[in-house]
Amino acid sequence: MTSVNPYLFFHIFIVTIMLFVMGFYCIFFTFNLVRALIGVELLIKAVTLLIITAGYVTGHMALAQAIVITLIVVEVVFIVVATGVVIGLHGHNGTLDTRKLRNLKG
Amino acid sequence: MNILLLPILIPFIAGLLILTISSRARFIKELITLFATFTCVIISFSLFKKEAVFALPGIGFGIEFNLRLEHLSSFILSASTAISFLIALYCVSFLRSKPYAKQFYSYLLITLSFVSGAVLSDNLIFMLFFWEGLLLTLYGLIAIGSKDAYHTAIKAFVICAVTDLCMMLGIGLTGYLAGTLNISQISLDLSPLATTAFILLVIGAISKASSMPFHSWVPDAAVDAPLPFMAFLPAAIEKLLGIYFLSRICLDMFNLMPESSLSIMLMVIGGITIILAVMMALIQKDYKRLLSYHAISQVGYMILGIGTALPIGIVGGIFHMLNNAMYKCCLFLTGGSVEKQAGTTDLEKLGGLMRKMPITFGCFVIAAVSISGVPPFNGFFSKELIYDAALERGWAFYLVALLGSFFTAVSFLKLGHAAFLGKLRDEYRNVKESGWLMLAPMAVLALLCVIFGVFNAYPINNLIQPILGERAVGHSFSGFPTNFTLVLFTLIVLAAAIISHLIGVKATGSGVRAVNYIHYAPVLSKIYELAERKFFDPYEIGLKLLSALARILYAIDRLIDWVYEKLSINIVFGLSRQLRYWHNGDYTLYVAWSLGGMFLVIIFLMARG
Amino acid sequence: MQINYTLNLFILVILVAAGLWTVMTRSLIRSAIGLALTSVILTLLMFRFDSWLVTVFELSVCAGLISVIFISTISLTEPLTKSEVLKHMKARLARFIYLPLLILVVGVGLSFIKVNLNFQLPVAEIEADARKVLWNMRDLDLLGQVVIIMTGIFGVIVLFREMRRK
Amino acid sequence: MLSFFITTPLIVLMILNLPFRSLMKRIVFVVGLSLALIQAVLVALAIFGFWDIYSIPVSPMLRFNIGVDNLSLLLLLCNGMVVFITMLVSRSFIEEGEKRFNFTSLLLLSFAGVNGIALARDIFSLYVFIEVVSISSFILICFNKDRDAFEGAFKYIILSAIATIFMLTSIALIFLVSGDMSFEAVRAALDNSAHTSLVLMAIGLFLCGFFIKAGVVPFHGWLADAYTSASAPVSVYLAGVSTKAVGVYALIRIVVTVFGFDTPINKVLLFAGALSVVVGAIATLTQTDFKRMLAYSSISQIGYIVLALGIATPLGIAAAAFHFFNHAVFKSLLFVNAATLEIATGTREMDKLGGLAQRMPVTGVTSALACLSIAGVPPLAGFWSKLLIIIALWSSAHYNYALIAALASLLTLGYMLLLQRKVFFGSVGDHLARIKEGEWNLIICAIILAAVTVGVGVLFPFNLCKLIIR
Repeated sequence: MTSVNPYLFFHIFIVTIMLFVMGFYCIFFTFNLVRALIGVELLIKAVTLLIITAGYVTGHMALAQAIVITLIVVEVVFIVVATGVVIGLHGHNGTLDTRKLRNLKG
Repeated sequence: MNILLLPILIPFIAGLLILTISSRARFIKELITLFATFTCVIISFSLFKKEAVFALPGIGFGIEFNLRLEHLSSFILSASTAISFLIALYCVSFLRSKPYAKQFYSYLLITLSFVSGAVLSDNLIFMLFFWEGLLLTLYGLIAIGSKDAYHTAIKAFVICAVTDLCMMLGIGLTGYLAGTLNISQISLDLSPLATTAFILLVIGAISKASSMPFHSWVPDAAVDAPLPFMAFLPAAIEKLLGIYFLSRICLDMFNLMPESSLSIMLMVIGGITIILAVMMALIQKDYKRLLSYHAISQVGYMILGIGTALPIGIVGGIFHMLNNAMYKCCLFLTGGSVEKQAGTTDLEKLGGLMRKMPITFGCFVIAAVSISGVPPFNGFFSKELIYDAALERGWAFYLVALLGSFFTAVSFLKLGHAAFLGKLRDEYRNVKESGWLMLAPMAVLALLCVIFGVFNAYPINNLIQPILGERAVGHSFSGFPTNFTLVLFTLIVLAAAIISHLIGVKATGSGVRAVNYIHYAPVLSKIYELAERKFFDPYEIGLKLLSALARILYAIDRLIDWVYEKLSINIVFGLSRQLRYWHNGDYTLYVAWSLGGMFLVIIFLMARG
Repeated sequence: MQINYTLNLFILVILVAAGLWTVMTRSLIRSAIGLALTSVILTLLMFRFDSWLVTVFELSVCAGLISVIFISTISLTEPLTKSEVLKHMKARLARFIYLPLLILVVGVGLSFIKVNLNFQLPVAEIEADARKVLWNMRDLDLLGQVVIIMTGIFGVIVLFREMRRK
Repeated sequence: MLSFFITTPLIVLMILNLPFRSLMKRIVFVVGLSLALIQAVLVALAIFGFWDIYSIPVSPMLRFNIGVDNLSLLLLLCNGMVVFITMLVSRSFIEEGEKRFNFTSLLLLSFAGVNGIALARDIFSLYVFIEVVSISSFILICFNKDRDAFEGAFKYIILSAIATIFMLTSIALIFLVSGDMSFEAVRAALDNSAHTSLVLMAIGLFLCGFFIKAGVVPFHGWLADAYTSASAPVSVYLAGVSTKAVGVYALIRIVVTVFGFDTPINKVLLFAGALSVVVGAIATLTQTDFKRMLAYSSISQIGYIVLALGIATPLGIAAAAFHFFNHAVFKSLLFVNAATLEIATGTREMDKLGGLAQRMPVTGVTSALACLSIAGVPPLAGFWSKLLIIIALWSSAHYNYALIAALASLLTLGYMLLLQRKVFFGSVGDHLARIKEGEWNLIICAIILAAVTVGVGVLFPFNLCKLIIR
């Protein structure tokens, strides 16, 4: 705990970027609204990991934890509202297909 | 309350007041308009030839609300208020049954307010503020004319907005170069950058005076807009303002040298405007449209005069501006009189109105001989001054000016013949002379034409010469021209115009069509020779050539229109449709844009960091 | 030290694997469960970084509550039947087959880059209690949390309750 | 005193959620309205120096890490004004009872959130309040539950989530460098760190997050859809203050207070701003939907603000802040007019409208004022801010951008005249023969906002600009 291994941080950084790639790939290539939200969740996980690591590496773990707790609250409310919108869309379209979301354009 | 604020505030408040009054209460509006304009006349005459400065606290960055009255601005202010008053007087009768009277009065007053503001402002930004404000009233004044006037209004608006944009850039550049935005403190030598600023400012100024190539809305407005508007803005006020600013640019803000290429540029613009506009005027068959092309053509003389950068030319240009305001305004008012009484301005239909409307005819004759430059009317003296300066800078300019003068005379002979002489048609048997409210402004203007001609020493020595300050010391411009050769040429040209008119009338038996043949009278030696060498019948071929020329000019005119109206708009709308296509509603595409943008931003930052 | 480091690396690898499974699996329910699994593995990592307070939150809220929300959403929206899933499978596979490859390329490619890691780390301060930090220094965040939770409540009222009435 | 801006709406909301529901449902509209009005008036008085905003002491328990400057005051003023207008407009659109109670409560929460954004002095708190406003905007957009509203909201949610990710990543990277979140600490740390690539990445990510939230091209995909699909009062709110606060204000705040100006940052801002100005203005021209046209015009105007910010001189920042305020006023005014039109004619297709100025004089005149103000015609407010922007660009030697700004303002004039002509001028169609002016609340909104535009324009040289510059 006392000595920080810089390579660990580097590896975590790589893993974060890999998670980013996964999340964005998911948002791009899925045709399902719920899965798009899961992609967003993956992205948030990656960010959480990055913040915690940053706190750990710099020794400001208390602050990092405080931030992550707030972040989790925000995340939950965000997901609740987003799923509400998804369910509403399902009610109107009868499907979760993202390709049906092209009504507004131009 | 400073007295300098009054000419700005009184008409503005009166204009707003009129908008709030019900359109049924006609007399109140007329009373307010007359009262407000008359007060302005009194104020501006009482301020005449005085000097005053007034400053309100500014907002910093060199933008200060400074008003400054000195010789030139007091003189322009008096002229514009006086003309506004006369037009208002005329409108009382002319607009009596028109539905748009309320808006017209209101816009007229607001226009007057903005003009006073623009003339009095000493700070370029505030001048620009008033200048842009004029754009609005211009739009409004044209648009109220008729149902189709909308297109013309848009055209005028677009053309003026584009040139005002140039002026805005010019003002920015000038402020940057001079380090101040106060006109009275700016004095720049013509470095390359300053030249750019100069050209940009000149574009704004000559566009306000509706010189070529910024003129194309004026003839359209002549048909669509209410007639007093034509007499008010394009004929008088805009010339005053545009040439005022042009002389400010050339005399005060920049040190324009007679040898410089900019001077030649201005003279070329002036010459082209004279000749092209007057040629367009020749082929017109409508009273108002013909006058409107002359309104453009006359600007050419002023620009030519000021562009020579010689004291005599500048005096001539400014004097011509003043004279033009009188006779052109008067001419438009006679047109309005004819329109009101006869119900048409089509020259094919008119004729023989001289007996029915003698006073109108008299005013027309005085104004027409003034504009044609017949001695001893005012137009003659200012034109002689310009000829003198033009000849000094090059015979070509002189020739162009003289040619323009010839065509002017010919077209006015045609106009007068077609409208007032000849046979009276049956349907105009009952035409009567207009009421005194309409005649009085005409008569006053016609009288002024004579006075400024016969007693030209007073205006030249007292009004115009002081503007030049040191440059004019030791010169005398008043009195009958000393160079009799030039006068002789002028007289020859006028005589030739009359002869050619008579020939034309004889050939066709009609005043309107007379001019078709007169274009090719032998005085136009170059064209004449060309025609004679190549063809049998100089008249016929010359007719074709010149009408082709006129058609080409017309096409150029339309091309300029087309660039303004169609080309730019089509390009922009095509782009817009393309953008619509790309916003296809797929959110993953939007996500992709965002990610792409993010990568670009980060790569850019990292590369620069 | 070496063991700790290896353990951390191992956790990171399974974190990536869980994320990959979340994205790649063809059933929505499994995808939601995969997300919860990712959360749990993240919790492990947090635990190893001595962030106990967050661990509790992450386990209960992210791994628990959010999974419940997702699963109930999926069941509310009547997911595809098995035959339909099979029908879409091939097209899905064609779209997602490149992901592991991409991840591999990104991971390997990044690990070869020499990143300048000698940024100035602030001196590690004496560890304060996270709760104290939250209450004393981050009080504005707490206020924000209150606002956002109320927003969430109204969101649920607007989006869910009125829907049920309809 | 400052914390009252956030706590008062919360406390009011808690009281409203007590028992006596039927009573509360009746008074909620008036309470919300007066709360917003009080804030607008108080802040306006504070701006003009009638009282000091720090003068009322509060107990230490309520003394958060918040602060205020003129920029914050401007946002507080806009917030009070626009929320007031939105509530008035919502009277015609949201039926009384349960629905209006929920709507007003959400609006009050968002109101508190925007106040939080204005006062926050800490990047993470700023983020939290941005999320508050964004999430309540999502709910408000799909408040009426029609199909398009859900679609617009979903696009907004996804793009907003990506913005959130950008910001949080950036916060994490900054955290790595600074170890603290408050503006001063971050600024000091960034100055010391001498802009390593890590820091530059953090800055870029933060900028991109705000670009998405503000709708700067090419991050703007969601904006038109969300604005168009939301119900009329929500459009007023979104265009007037919500996206302005979460995107534009936060961008100005972060760049001015935290990142500081640096040549690469300025270049990014200038380029993105100019691109938005041009793309937004061009895209408006072929729109047929009234609100969609206004949405694209919003993109263009936001571009002006970003462009002015990128100049990085005090004059540029003042111009950005001034245009920010003006835009809040005239764009809400236009959306109020859109609401009036929608309720009167039942359509937003401009091709089906025409000649409405005769039938709806107040709407016609106020809309013309707003259009002219956007187009920068003197003496309306928009003229001054655009003039300042162009002067600032010119005086800092960004000649090409000054040219673009000037040309685009011509384009703005063009599309605004187009809108005005299609909707308000011309002859009235038969199907519109029985159209009447909107209800009193809509007319009041339009008149208030038009008065502000004209008033600011006429009084500008002597009052507002000095305050902004100060």
